[in-house]
Amino acid sequence: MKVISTEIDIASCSKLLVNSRAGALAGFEGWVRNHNDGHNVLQLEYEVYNPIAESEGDKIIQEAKTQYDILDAYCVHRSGLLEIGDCAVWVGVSAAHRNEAFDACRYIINNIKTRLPIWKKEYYQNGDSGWVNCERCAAEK
Amino acid sequence: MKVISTEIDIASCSKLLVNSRAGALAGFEGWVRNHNDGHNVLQLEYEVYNPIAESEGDKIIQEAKTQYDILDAYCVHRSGLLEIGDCAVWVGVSAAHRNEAFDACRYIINNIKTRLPIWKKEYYQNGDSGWVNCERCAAEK
Amino acid sequence: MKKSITVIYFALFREKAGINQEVILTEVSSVADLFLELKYRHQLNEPQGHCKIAINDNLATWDAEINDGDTVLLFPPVAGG
Amino acid sequence: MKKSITVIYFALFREKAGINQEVILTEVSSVADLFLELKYRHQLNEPQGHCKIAINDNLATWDAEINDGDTVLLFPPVAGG
Repeated sequence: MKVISTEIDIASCSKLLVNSRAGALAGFEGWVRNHNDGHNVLQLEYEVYNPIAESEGDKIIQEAKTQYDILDAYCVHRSGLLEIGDCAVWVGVSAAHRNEAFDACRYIINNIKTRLPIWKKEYYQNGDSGWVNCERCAAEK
Repeated sequence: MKVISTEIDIASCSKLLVNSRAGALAGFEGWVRNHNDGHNVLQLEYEVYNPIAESEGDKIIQEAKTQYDILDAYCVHRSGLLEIGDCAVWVGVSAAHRNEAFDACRYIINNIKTRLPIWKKEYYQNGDSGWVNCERCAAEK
Repeated sequence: MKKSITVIYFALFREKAGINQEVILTEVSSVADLFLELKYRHQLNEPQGHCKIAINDNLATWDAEINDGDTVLLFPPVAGG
Repeated sequence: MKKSITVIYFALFREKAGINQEVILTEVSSVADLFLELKYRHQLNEPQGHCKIAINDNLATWDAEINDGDTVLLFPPVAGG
């Protein structure tokens, strides 16, 4: 698990999971949307407390490796100011077979969204801004 | 849906799905493994009947768009000779939310594996070769 | 009246039949019956349920009708992905 | 004896408290009681169940003990991804 303040290079991240025993890579990219709960979003700021975000992220990845028959997994999350369409988070999981890869990838992103000290401030078209609280995350899960 | 005989450029494929309303991209990459059913695999040959593979692939993508609340989906499959670690198939699905993206991505790859006129010939370390039949696919589903 | 059908074989079926394609004369009327005739002709033993047939580049159901001049594609068990 | 605790506020809590961090003297013994005290001090109204606390860079349970000299991180509801 890595928190970075620059663009996520998905091709390079994906290469970290290359393994000749792997038949499947399930990937997830979270993009900044132009709307949320009926508001028009212009940009987004992620505040991250890196030490715990990374240690808790590594713990989630370790849990996924214990619970699912996968080969490897990796996650990168952005911090700082992002524009619409930017990739905010990437999760990749390699496995011999695809079902395990999909299940583990979902487990990781679900837990990344609810357990890591990461806060999202949205800046709206009408000039307002607001911290997105976890209620929506809980409903989405 | 596209069948191609050259390397799949995943970053470019992924860009086709960029959409400012999209918050999630679920992706699947199928890689050539070095083993299958206890055999050591050296390389793999895909024979594809392109006209029906592409039309049936488009039909599967259309079904996914009808059944799941997604924005867009795309699939590329290789034909010809592939080496261990090569990407044989890529599926990408964009959606506002991640659950729909994951479900649709799984639907598409499951159906790509069982409905398209694509045949896989494995070349083994012991000099043998063999067509992989659909029994394993059915079990994997 | 006998129908003239072009049959194209793929993958395992092409190797077993020893040919890419052939033109046959047949009296069968359904895809399922044609499949049986071709299985017997080339000693193919893959069960029908694992195979597919296309007529003139469209996947066909087993009860579809065969017409004179059709091109039939014989697909052994698939393994995409 | 009063304990000296460094409290660091994040995101919404930092904005509501109007400060990044402060050192407080307190008599509470558990994380849950400290959270209550800080909520009252800065008029925070997010329910405990949606928040998290870390002690010295480790996520803590609500019944964990607070010791003199600890650094406590106060996390409002998270929204990663």
